[in-house]
Amino acid sequence: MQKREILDFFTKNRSMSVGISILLIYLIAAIFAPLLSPHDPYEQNLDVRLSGPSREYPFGTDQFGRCVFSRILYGARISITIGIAAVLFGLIIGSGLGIIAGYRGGLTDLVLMRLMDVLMSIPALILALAVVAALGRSIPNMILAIGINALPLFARLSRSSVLSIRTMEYIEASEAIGTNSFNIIRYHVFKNCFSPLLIFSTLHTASAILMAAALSFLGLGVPPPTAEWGLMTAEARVYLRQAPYLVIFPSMVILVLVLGFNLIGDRLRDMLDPKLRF
Amino acid sequence: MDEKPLLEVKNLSVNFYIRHGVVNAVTDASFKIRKNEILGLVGESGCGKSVTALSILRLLLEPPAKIMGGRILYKGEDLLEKTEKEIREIRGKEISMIFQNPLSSLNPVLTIGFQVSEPIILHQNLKNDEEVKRRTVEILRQMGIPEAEKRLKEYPHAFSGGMRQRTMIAMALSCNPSLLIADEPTTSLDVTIQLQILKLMRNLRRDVGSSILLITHDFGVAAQLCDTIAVMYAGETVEYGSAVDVLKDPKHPYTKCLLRSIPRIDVDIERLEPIKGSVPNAMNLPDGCRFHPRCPYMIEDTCEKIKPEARQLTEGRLVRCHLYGR
Amino acid sequence: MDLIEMRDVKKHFPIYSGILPKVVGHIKAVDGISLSIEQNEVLGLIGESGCGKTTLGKVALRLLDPSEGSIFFEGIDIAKKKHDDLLSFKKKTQIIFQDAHSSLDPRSSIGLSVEEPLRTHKMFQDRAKRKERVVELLEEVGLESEHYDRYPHEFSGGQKQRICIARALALDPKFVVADEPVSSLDVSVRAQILNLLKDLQAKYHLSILYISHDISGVKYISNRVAIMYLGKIVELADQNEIFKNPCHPYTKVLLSSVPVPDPETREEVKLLKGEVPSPIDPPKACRFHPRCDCCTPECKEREPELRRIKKGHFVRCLSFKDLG
Amino acid sequence: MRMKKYILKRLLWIVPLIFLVQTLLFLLLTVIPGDIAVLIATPNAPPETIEALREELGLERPLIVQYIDYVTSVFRGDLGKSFIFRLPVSEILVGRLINSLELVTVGMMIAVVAGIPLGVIAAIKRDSLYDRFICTGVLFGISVPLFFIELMTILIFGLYLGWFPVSQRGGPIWTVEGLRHIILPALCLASICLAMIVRLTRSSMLDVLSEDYILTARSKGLKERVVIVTHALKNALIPVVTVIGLQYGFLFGNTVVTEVIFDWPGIGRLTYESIIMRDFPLIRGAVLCIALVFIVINLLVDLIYLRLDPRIEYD
Repeated sequence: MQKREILDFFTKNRSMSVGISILLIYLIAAIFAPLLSPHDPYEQNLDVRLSGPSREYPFGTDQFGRCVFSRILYGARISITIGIAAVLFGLIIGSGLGIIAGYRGGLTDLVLMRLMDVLMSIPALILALAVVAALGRSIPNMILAIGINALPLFARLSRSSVLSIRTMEYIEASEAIGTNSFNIIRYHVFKNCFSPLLIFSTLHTASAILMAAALSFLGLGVPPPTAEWGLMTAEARVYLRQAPYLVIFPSMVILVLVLGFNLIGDRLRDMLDPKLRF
Repeated sequence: MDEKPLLEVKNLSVNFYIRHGVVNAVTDASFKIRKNEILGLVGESGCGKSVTALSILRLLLEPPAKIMGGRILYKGEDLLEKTEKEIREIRGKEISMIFQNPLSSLNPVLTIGFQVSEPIILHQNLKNDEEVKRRTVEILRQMGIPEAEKRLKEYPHAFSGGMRQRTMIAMALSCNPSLLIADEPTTSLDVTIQLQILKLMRNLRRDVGSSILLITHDFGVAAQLCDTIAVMYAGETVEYGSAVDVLKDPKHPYTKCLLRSIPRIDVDIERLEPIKGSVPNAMNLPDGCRFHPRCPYMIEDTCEKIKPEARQLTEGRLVRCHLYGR
Repeated sequence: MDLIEMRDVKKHFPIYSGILPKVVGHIKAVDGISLSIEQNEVLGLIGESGCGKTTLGKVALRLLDPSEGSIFFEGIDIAKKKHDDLLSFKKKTQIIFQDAHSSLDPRSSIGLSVEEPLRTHKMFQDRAKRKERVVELLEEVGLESEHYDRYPHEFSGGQKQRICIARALALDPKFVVADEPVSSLDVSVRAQILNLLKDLQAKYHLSILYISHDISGVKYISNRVAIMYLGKIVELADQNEIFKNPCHPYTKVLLSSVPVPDPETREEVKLLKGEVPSPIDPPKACRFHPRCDCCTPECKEREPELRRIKKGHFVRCLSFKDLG
Repeated sequence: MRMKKYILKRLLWIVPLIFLVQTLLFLLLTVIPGDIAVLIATPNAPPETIEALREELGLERPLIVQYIDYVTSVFRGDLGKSFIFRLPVSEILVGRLINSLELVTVGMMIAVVAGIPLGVIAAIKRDSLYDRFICTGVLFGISVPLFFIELMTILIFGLYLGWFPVSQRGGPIWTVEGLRHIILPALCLASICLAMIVRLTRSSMLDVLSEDYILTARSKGLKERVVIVTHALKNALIPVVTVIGLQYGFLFGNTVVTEVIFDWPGIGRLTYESIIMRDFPLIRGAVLCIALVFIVINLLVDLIYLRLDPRIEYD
């Protein structure tokens, strides 16, 4: 694409550019957290406990006198990692299973999809809680707990795309030529599954981040004193009346990041596949 | 011939404003239908014939559509100037419409009986449910639906294609309209069923005396049913005249070429003569005469620059072409 | 010589039902069809929707596996062969679909689509040579080399069908099934594609099974014509014979139902009574008897054979009396 | 006839489904955690205590025996005994489940009653100011963390304004106290699912409005209100109903957060507490119970779906 075209694209897609800008800001915050943060996120300074936003502490300090702004910057690393990793887990395994089920059909399809039904029959957050209860609190376990919920969704989506692609005549035309299944999947099915999967991945990253925040908020995500937004909110709950900003800042940060993913996902859907509905 | 027309469309023009630009769906459509007449509006897909039909009943969604100009006179009154309430009184009662795809035109979650009785309840002052039901069954039976009474409670998906189109026609005719607009009523049907539907429409004119505006892309269908034919190309009516005149002695190059390019069952043809190129994009229409890039009779320096006006050749015969200039 | 010969081919699709799915019936889409197509011949197959004509076309190319019967291609029965052994058969046969739009992968460039058969059959390993061949094919069907890198959505319906034809020709096939190739096109473009098919057929001596419900189109392009009703061939004859002298009652009604674009020949045509019966449970004996005006008691009892009434003219009807 | 068969088929699938869910829970909450006795005993407990605990819980038996015992006893209605409460799990669950159902159902009702009209309005007035406003609201609704809404609600309506109580259940819902207590948590819970319902109703309605049969309805001369309500809405609601079923599960998950924040004595909070206290039989029981409810709700939704869509193929 030419420079002009890129510029054109962004002026015409305002919500998309807002979303991308949000993501970029968060990425910068996550990558350069050590450079950008004014304080050590774990350094306690009991002299300045629960002090409101000031020049020294832009977002104030928490009950241990830690700099909320610095903690939020560091928190970006965790939330983004968990969100993206959980979706990648669901995307790779789930859509792999879905494509196999959709293309092979028959018994394979039946068994795989019934297993997905089992995962679907437990509400997402409850399943995540159960997984964390079994495995214990840690970042990889959270990724797994959230990723498992994404499995059946990706499997169903990719299966239904495969089924609709399979009925297309270009697949039949390809079979008429004598192309084998492997090449048909490689040349035709993958390419055409791509856009619904891309859209769904973006939108699902938003829910994954929300779920991670909820898990941490319940104290079943990452262990303290990790700087994680959900956990920070949970810890600030007790001081809701005294220091509402302790709740507002980390929550707003989650809200904006999730909003960013949703903006991009919505716009992608409108552009690539307006018939899709999630 | 000088009888006052039932419906007259004069220089109708409709645009669609969509994200990518402006679509000139109809730019200059003119024709008239007399009482008890069947007019065929013939043209290829995208020539604006359906949009014209929808504009008559003001069924276009505005936006994106916008009627840019022209008049649609029904019994001497301009339909375009009527209020929403007034036009609703005309819809279904005075003028009714049937559509191309009889499956998607029937509501899948409502019963046949409900859908057919709706216009009856709305437009006819019947005393009670019993009478409404009687009328519903009667009209369905007239349209050749066997065991109509039993089928009132069925849903459209249980009907075959031909039966669905009969139901649509029954719905359209339930209030004895003066004008029936039929938008490609047989396109999605098999030939044997097409024949049944065409016969139904012919009888309708004979028995009820309705006028019909038949929209089709098939010259065969038009020839078998219509008294008069208007040919449309790229949003304009290019030729208008009696069916015999237009089909036996076409004047406009588009009509001529189109007739030469269709295979026929009644004549042995060694080789078809296709029209070169393809139908122009309605967002980017050629200047001058819209047919000139595909026209074998193009006059240099004239056709690509000057837009031809519709000229009257003989009584009731109009052609929009520079070849028939003064 | 016959290039392809189908002998008593059947294709029944099972219908499942019940809690533990079991077969409760069959859709008898193709129910015992014998048909052969010679080299350099266009066989038109006419039938109304749901009569099984598309299924027959797909079975002939082994896109669907026949339930019964044999299909001889160049003398070899390919009906029971494993899919892996069909590669050389598939190389010599091709299909063109009705909807050119959905038969092109929207995310593959035109060049990539047309070259797919070459890649699959490992011809022209050299990239430049392969591209050369693709461009040659595009030009053959009336497109230009600059279209190579474009995507399907940039083309009109007629052009897309040309691309499909180019793809079908890539491997120099001997037998092509054309399933309603012009039905979804604009009227003014149909003639272009029909002529293109006709020219290419003559140039490459192709055998074509031309499937359509558009009877005039079939008349124009075919050498021989078969009429299909509910999974069976009811009449088969040379093109001029069948249109001049249709013998089966169904053929007669069908052919006279076609509206002629001549307002002066408006005849009152006989209407066909009733509806097409379900292919799950077709009428016993003659399948057409419930709708037939010439139905005799025998027609309800005995299943008619496809019998020869004169050279090259076959009819499946008991009440037809051969006068000639 | 075919409909009955379909319903029967759906009902019969529930049995293996529950069995598979049980298997999953057994793997997750018995096999993976390892030696539960060690996990629940106090950190420095002497080996004899752990051994006794193991004995008491039947953990020394081979896994397969435990598995069979677990699966069969569930089908007898026995969910085991809670470590902490020392009571049969099923006894603890019943009251809690009803409390949660009450909260979730009220939330869902609010979301449906408000969501469908909003979605319809947005669709009818597409691209208008209303539509923009509703769509922006939806975007925020699906992006906001539930605990944030709830904490803010507590802060504003509970702590600053003091209009409503912000913790505990106030008794049955038909009493004034009960209503006052449920209103805030139910509203919060509704808000996240409201966004989804509005969004889906809107898009589904837009699809339906572009269908040919709407044109047919208008061509009959029907009033626009009739076209929308009789002809469009019934079709547009079909996908919405499916999603309401799925959203029930979503709410049942999120009610954990709500119940923790509002101190609501429901099954969500119970699950949470049992996880914190490592009361494995109770966790298993609660999760299974929630799954069961969710399965039943989805079945009901499917049946409603059948009523709505006469085209349905029962396969």
